[in-house]
Amino acid sequence: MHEWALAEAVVAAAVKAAKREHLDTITAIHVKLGELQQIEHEILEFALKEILAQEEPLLRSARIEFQLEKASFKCRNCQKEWTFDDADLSPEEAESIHFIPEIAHVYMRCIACSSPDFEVIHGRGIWLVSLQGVRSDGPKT
Amino acid sequence: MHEWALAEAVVAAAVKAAKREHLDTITAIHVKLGELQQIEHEILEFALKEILAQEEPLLRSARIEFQLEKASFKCRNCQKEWTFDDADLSPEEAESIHFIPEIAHVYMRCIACSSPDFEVIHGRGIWLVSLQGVRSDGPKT
Amino acid sequence: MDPRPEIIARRLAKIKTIIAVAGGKGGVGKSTVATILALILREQFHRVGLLDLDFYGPSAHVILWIPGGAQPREEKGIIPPEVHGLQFMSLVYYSGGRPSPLRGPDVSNAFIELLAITRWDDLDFLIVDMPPGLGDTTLDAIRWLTKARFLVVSTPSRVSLETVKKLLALLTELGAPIIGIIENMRRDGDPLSQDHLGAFKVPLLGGLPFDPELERSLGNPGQLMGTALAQALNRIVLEAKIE
Amino acid sequence: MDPRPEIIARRLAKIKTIIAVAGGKGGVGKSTVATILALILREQFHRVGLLDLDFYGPSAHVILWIPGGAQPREEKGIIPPEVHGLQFMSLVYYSGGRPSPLRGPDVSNAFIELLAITRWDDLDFLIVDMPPGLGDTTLDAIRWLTKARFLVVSTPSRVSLETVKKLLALLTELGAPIIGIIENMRRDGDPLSQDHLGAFKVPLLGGLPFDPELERSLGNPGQLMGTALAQALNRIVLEAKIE
Ligand SMILES: Nc1ncnc2c1ncn2[C@@H]1O[C@H](COP(=O)(O)OP(=O)(O)O)[C@@H](O)[C@H]1O
Ligand SMILES: Nc1ncnc2c1ncn2[C@@H]1O[C@H](COP(=O)(O)OP(=O)(O)O)[C@@H](O)[C@H]1O
Ligand SMILES: [Mg+2]
Ligand SMILES: [Mg+2]
Ligand SMILES: [Mg+2]
Ligand SMILES: [Mg+2]
Ligand code: NI
Ligand code: NI
Ligand SMILES: [Zn+2]
Ligand SMILES: [Zn+2]
Repeated sequence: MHEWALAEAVVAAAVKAAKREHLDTITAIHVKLGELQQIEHEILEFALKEILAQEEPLLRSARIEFQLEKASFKCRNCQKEWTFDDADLSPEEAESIHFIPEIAHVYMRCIACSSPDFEVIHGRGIWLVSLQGVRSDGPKT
Repeated sequence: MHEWALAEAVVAAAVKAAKREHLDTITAIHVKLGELQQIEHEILEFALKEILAQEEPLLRSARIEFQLEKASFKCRNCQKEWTFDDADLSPEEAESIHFIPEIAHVYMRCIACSSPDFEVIHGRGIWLVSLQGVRSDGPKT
Repeated sequence: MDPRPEIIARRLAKIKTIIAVAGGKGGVGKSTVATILALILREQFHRVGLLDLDFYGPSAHVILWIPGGAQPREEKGIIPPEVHGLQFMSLVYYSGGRPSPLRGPDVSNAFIELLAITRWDDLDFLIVDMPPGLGDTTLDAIRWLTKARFLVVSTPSRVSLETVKKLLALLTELGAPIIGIIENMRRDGDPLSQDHLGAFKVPLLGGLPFDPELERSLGNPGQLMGTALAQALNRIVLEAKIE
Repeated sequence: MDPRPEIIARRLAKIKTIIAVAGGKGGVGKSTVATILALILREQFHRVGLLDLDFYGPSAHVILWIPGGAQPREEKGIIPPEVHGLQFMSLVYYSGGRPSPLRGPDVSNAFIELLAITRWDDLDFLIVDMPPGLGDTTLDAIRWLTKARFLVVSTPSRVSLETVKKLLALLTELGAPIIGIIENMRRDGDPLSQDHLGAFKVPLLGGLPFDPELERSLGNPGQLMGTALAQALNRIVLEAKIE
């Protein structure tokens, strides 16, 4: 249920971006969810679509699209790349990463050389990809 | 004259890359020089072309191309972007940055909000862009 | 666009005062001062939170001691548990005391994530225990904890003062509010920091004695509050009107 | 491709032994031990270099004192000046004592640049003064200073041991060679680290007393070498066969 906090962040960011672009209405937002964080998609979607967007005038009629991004990792030590499927995490470890994705460096290791010095190339966490809306003087993306 | 050390690094990197690609000869290398570091182009070129490349069999007949990359900066605090021309550095400050480009964060500030928390987006220092060569079983880039 | 920073200000909106205990230098007593300061303010019936931002060397949980099983509650975010009367947040809940080898962008990401999802009570004070250095956490604190005022800790040693001066120069240049400087681990005959730090026009709030009893009291807040160190800090809190 | 890392190994090739003085925690005495260790080895007629990698809180130059105008010489790279018999390299030559607010990638870049362009003499020892933390510098040292052996400094305080344990866990896991642990700032009645650190199977090399004379001797290598601290470190060097 901490997904609610992330949903609030998405709404705040969308509103901020809309104001910067002088949008009167947001018609659609596009949110990317990184696999590493294992966000509970239904909870986030419910919080965002059913509750928070309804409470925010700018977002009330917005279409909200989600996209899951697979997580991938690259070792700085040996350049090996791997995916989240290769990671072997206990439920407790995965839960800690769910809250703070950087905790991956505590529990995950490069599958080739066991280094913790890797980069999360894709699929870390939540990201506001884009936003569509209309403003008085015409449509704007 | 510390450019010599960077020239040696370029040779070492080129040789390593060539070996990884099983090249028998390197025919050309392409080196990018970031404006921030104010590398003395003639010294670097002399060290590299006239001395070091001549001493290294793999590189002896290589064409060495240089490209100057303008430096640009982006403030994390206010998002302002600016270029090296906007920077106002004393000769001593510029010389320190010449040795260690990150010293820019000691002497340079965002031209809009005065923050030292900026990113060097382009033109930091030296970079080996590409390398061409031939190997026994044919040409290879 | 990263949505997380946009919610940080709102997460901190109902906190009256944020105090970042910093020093630039390690081992000067930032964690000790931050933790005991939090306990002192709590004793004065304030509602107090304590946030440990030293991800490499978290210490507040060692100084306080955390009962087994204390863990943030998940409820529209995460709600830090109450530990010895303080709402206490630290990465140790998730790292379990194992090493966290994080590069700069990871530190920055963890900082932003933690602030974006942590739901503090309506606090009178949030005390932030800062790591050493002038790196990602310090720059992020200046950037995102816009309400924070810095309480700077030094020892009288020239080695420490040299680094504290750098922190003061940076904070002053950036216009970050500085409550003042506390001189920790003072001993008889120690040189006064005035000569070194006078130029900064920052209040020298006073000294805390080197206290050989401190080590024995670690992990026992009641005992900590009885140390000479806590008593001296209490006087500083009253005189500097930190409360 | 970044050409700089490719030359680092060659820059260090003629150095017989690299000792990285680390601790994870700040203020435990890493810089003090690193600097005095360098002076001790120098007194034994070794050729010794000292490299300060604490970019936020460089201290070795304060402990040693550097004559005005000492500056690296530019000659096919940069050649660190000789200071009190040590070939001494530090970012302070370029930052001039001003704050260096660097984020992680900047720290890593400065580290790599420094190692790529510094031309050391044919040294018997290079002593590396490490910053606190398990961040960019520590990870880069493990990655690029492949010859380095770690000398770990702790104090007997539980707060310090907690963090030192994290560093030991990381180094052990990664197979980085560890010379041993030095317990600094020991006082009578201090708890022994054995209980906390025994599990790591790393030699406990011995203790250094808390030395109230140290502060007065800062900046004066001759006097530093006469302190009880230097004498105790000298014994450890001889017994542990560090030389
Ligand atoms: N006034 C004091 N007297 C005695 N020991 C102290 C005092 N202040 C701090 N210490 C001890 O010094 C060490 C460093 O303190 P700590 O709070 O961890 O510093 P920092 O957070 O700045 O790294 C710890 O072992 C702590 O117990
Ligand atoms: N054995 C000792 N006795 C007394 N003071 C010490 C001792 N070792 C270090 N110090 C002092 O403790 C402080 C921290 O030491 P320093 O070497 O700067 O630690 P670090 O490099 O680990 O941050 C300095 O003021 C130093 O003078
Ligand atoms: Mg596992
Ligand atoms: Mg200038
Ligand atoms: Mg601390
Ligand atoms: Mg140090
Ligand atoms: Ni959750
Ligand atoms: Ni030069
Ligand atoms: Zn690897
Ligand atoms: Zn700016």
